[in-house]
Amino acid sequence: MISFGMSEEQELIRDTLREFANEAMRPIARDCDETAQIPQDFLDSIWQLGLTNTQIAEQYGGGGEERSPVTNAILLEELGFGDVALAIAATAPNAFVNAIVDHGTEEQKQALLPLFCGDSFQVASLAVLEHGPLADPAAPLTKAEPKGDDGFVLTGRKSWVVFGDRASHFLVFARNNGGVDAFIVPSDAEGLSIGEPEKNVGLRGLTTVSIELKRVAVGPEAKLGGAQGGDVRAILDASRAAHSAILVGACRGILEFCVPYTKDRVAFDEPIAKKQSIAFRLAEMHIEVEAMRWMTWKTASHVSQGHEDATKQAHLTRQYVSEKAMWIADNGIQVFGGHGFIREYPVEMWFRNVRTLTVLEALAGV
Amino acid sequence: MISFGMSEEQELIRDTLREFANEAMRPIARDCDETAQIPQDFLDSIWQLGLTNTQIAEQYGGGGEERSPVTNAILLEELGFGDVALAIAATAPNAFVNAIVDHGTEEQKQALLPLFCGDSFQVASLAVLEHGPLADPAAPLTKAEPKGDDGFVLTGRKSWVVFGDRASHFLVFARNNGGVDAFIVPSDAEGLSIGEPEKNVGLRGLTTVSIELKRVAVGPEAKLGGAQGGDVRAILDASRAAHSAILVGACRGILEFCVPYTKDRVAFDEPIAKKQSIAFRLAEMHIEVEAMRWMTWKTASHVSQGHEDATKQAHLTRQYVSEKAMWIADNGIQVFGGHGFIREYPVEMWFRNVRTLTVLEALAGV
Amino acid sequence: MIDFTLTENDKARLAHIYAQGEFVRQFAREADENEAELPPEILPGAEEFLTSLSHPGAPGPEDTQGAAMMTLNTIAAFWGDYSLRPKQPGGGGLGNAALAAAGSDDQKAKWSHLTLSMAITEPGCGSDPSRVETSAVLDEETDEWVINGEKIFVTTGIRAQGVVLWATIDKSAGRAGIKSFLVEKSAPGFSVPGKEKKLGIRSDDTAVYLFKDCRIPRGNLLGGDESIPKASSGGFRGVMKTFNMTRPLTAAMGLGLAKAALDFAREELEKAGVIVQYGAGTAQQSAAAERFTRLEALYEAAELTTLRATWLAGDAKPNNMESSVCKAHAGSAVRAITQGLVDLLGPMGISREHLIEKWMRDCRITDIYEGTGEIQRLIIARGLLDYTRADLK
Amino acid sequence: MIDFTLTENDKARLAHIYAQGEFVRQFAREADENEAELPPEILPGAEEFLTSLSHPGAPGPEDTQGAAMMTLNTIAAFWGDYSLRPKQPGGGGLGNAALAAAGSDDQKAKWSHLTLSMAITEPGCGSDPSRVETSAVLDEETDEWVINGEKIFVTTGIRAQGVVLWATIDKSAGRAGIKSFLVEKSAPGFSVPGKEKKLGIRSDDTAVYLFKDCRIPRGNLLGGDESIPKASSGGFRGVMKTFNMTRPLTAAMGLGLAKAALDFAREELEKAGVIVQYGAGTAQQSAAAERFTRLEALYEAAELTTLRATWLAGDAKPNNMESSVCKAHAGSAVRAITQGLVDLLGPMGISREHLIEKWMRDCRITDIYEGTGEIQRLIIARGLLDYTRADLK
Repeated sequence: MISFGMSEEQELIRDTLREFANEAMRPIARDCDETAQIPQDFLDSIWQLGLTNTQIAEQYGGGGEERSPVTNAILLEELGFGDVALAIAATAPNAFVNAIVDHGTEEQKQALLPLFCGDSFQVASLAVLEHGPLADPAAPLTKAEPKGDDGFVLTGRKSWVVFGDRASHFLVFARNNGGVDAFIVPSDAEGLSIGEPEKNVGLRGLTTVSIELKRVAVGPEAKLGGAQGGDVRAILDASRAAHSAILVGACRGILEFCVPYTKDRVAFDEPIAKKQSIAFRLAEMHIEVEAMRWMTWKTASHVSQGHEDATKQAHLTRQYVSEKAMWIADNGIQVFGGHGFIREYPVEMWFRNVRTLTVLEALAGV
Repeated sequence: MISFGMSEEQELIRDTLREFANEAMRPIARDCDETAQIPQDFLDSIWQLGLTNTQIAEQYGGGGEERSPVTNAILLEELGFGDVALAIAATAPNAFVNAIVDHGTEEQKQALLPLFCGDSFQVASLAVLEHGPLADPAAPLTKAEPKGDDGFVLTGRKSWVVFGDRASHFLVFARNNGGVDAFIVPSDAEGLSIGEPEKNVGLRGLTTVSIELKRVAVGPEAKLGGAQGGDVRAILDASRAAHSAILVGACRGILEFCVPYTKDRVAFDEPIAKKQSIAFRLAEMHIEVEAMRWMTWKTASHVSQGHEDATKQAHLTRQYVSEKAMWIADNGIQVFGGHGFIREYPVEMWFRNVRTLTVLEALAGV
Repeated sequence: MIDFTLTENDKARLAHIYAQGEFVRQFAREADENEAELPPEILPGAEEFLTSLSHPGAPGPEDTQGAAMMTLNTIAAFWGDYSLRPKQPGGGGLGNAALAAAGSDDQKAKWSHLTLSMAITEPGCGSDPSRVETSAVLDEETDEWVINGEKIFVTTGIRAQGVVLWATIDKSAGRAGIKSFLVEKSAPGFSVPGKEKKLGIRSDDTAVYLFKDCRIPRGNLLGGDESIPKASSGGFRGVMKTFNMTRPLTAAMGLGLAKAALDFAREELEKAGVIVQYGAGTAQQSAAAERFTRLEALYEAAELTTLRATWLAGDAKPNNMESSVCKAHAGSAVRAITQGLVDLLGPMGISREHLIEKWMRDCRITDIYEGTGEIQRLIIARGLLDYTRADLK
Repeated sequence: MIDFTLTENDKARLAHIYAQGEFVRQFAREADENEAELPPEILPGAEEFLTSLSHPGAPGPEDTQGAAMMTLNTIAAFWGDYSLRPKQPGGGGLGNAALAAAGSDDQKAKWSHLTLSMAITEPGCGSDPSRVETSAVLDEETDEWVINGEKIFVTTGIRAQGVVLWATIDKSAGRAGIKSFLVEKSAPGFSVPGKEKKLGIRSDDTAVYLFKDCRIPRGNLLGGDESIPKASSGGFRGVMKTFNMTRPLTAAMGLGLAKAALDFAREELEKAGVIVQYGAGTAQQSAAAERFTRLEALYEAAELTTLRATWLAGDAKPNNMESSVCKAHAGSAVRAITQGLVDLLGPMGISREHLIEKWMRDCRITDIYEGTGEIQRLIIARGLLDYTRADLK
């Protein structure tokens, strides 16, 4: 049944996070960008909101609230509205936790989920992306050599690992027998080395690192989902929905910031908002923010239902949302003219953040 | 030396053809479209202009004037401004003649060129295109079986053969030993059958047909360029320059037709030209007509010089010009609103013609 | 609950319409070439066929509801062909949507079995309805409205049995004076002097209407409200709100054609060995596949904005912005999709051997009628900026 | 004769600049991260290098001439890096182009060895120069202009030795009252209180200029014409015509960066096994190759419109429309090219390990300074429609 009807709970969550975004994220976003760090205070405060632990089942120590990817998409839109780098930082543990919840064996759940039910910010990271032109997260160069009962030996290099400097575990995507599997690797595994923080054009506040795996041996139980493996495609699909949701929020933020500026800014004797080239661009931004949101909701819904078209939907949504989000961010600068180019205004930062997130995958999940 | 300087002769040719376009083409274009035919009078009058015969060398009976592809591009822009279907009809013999001049053996020139030096309209046609999705003119399915000294046997089906119903010869592109060659085939060759006129969305006045080759035997002398073959890539490159030039003219025509309309048409108390959404669109059309023209000139110039980048330039130009021409034709309709959709105004016809020409190749040459 | 899955019943009902659409397609080329509507009676078995089309089974409580389902039905019907539209006996015209949105219960009961066209545009006014010159003057003696004026671009104007007409009852009141009236074809002084030749939807007649001292009963004013509010937009808003349903349905019509083009292109690409690798990166994708998925994504997005607008209407929520959003979005999308697919397929795309060139022509009207894309963007921008019509035009 | 081939001498001169550009690139990242200009003297061998850069050999009569060659030189220099620009000793600033276009011979002789910035924008005026508030009042007693006002977004504003400044000599005259003046940094009352932090061209300083009773000699009015024409645009046109050379060169700067990005991406794609098949149909092309060629074609088109505008200038033909055409075209093109390539390359594109993300940031200014893309389109539309500034704004 086609329905866009939010539940009361979803509306409540949206409102709560919207307030949080305005009060706890917007004010610190520029500082995080310039100083290339996120205050521990912020991570603590987001942890108090319980985005991670409340949705882990009670038997593993969590809140046991039902986790709906659609609800998470609604929530991520608000966080993305606050700040993209902070949104990813805030929900970084979820990408890992969700993968375990959805695809882990009972043993993996028991071993890992309780780590995320404590009182303080705890993170483990997806290690999916790699360097090199046209790098495809679904076709990693990192490889896993099966060693029978001894498990696997992992070799390769992963980049853009969020909070890789403080993660307890990594979920490493690697080629295995022609397919792709994900492996749970503790950060202190022998042969695993963690690089210096990477420098990216956007999301400068967010720490990402490269990790190098030199013949890292893991047991057979390290493979996500056990013998039959986890559905790595589904993890990537979920990540696409999550990134899209964050981008919807970021773009809504850009539009909302443009509106009052264009009404105030005068050129040729009238507010620039009265010029169709500006007014129509705002209309176009609004049209696309709406379209992006419904694409994202549909993808999240399909992912959550394991719909046969989930991968297709995630593919189309990622393609569409990336293109439109970048169009909006780029035009945000143009609407502001010279002010769009200087760091006194946030639009240039949003441009960098959007461009960065649109080319990365698997930093966040729903 | 980079130069955009037209010679006096080029300016004269441009002015002459511009007048011809306004006086002999514009007035009959809609009628040709509705009745699906081009009057013989028109073909006769264009023949009198000598577009074909003047540039054939004197030794073959022609005018012996130097043929510059850049000059031809200038000329085709004006004809395209007049009407796309008529422009192709007018220069249809040239595509064939140019191929013989540029790539034919001495024997081929002696045998064929004199045919085009008479007093009345004479046509032979390129047979390049084929039906089927993603059909690629450079990779035809029609094949030539080499039979040693006996020549070749041609088998296949060609479509969109301009004036195929009255052509004396066809230049048939066919696979030959992994490569592609062009073969001169008389229209009365055994095994060659000519189909009914095709129905296309645009260029409705222009007769195109399919021809079927059922084991058509031709001698070794039928192969363009003799033993070493002709450069079929160069023929396609030249065709891309020619089509682009016609499209530049068509698009300039659309823009020039929009300008007075937008100044006359009133909505919300002022001419729609004063609305930035319209005014900026006209500006964009002008920008693109300019860009398309210089791309076309550069390609024609490179093709004429046998420049190493000629194929690349032709590829980029075709891609660019197709996209922008279609954008302009589509927006021509939008600027006219409801009037753009009815056949009382020419913009809907221009839309169909432009869309048709942008997906076809090798109807014209420079 | 937010959900985007069709129930089995939804699917069955839609499959029914798609099957009928496929049946109708065999007549599509002929109708286009002849520029004439196919009378329903020439369709073999049309009687049963049309009835079942109009009543594809009732939805259960778990099924997709009313307005959103109407969007999907419309897409399915137009996927068949544009020429299917006027084949529906009674209803199905744009005027019917206006009647449904703005008519009184009595009026609905009286006229909804008729096919009603909608007449807004005049020779001197395109997308600016405030320039309407057609007048309606009340003759108190006979209790009749006397209508004078000319309307152009009246879709389904020949076949329609009546029209929802925009006319001003007080030109000095500007937009507030504009009202809509229901005029049956039989009304004295109503003539149809001409029919437009068009780029597309050639099987659908587009008429010119002339009203010369045309008299209709007083009760034919839609909604029955004869007052002219002082605020400049009050009365007009009543007229405009009929657009909140016609806009999404117009969008849906275009989307049906675009979907037909996508399905055709997908099949042809597969014949050429092009298979879309969903989920794969750029390195694994062919140029043709990537171009196709871009257009497919555009379709998905436009369909969702349209569903959103109608879902709100079905939920009795305001959808003024949303109906303009979906109309603007679908209007651009169907242009890009059909023109892009013709380009992608290459030469075969422009041949009248296939229907895709026709779908490209047909759906070009989507961004023009029922308010151009430019008008929709004006409406959206005003909403965003909290500007009046005078502030931004 | 129409020709698009570089002579051997053209190629040699350009190769020289490209080689120097390649050398400069090693400092590009550092200059970006430190947001400071690299003083020329820190470059090893900079003395000789810079001299040779300024004089890359004289063109022969068969070679590409003056202004068109300047475009290619600029593209080559910026292909190296944006931070190369202010490294040229003397000249090279936007004000220098203004001096060349509008200065008297005496003025050119006196000042062209200085690096001159150009100051137009004020806090209250962006792309609308008629709102200039900075005033110049003639003190007849001392024969000096007295200047008061504030300018922002002054490119190369810190390093420049002087500025070409826009100020009004009669506010009541509107645009006709606006004149340009040459002010050296040493002028009393001229201060540089701040420097902007920016998205890109971070190695290039962008300053705030303050003028408080700043006095300059009467002869510093550019072109020397103190009259205010009655027609509203005469005097202003003199100021505006300096744009007819600065606009194409600004376009060329952006194109140099875009070309660098294209060359980098082509190499990286080849590493990933993506080879562009020029001449091949869609079926033979990979998605990555097609995306690349689209951006490459866009570059080609923008380079040609820019060459066209400067070729006209070099031929002493009017190029007002053409300089707006190339600025508008290149402004959009470089956005699309660099952002599209970053997208195409994937994750590596956003890493500061490579320069492509910097080129994307740097060239984002192209569509903003020296008149935004919107202003250029206004100018073009006015030209097409034969509208005045009052008719279309």
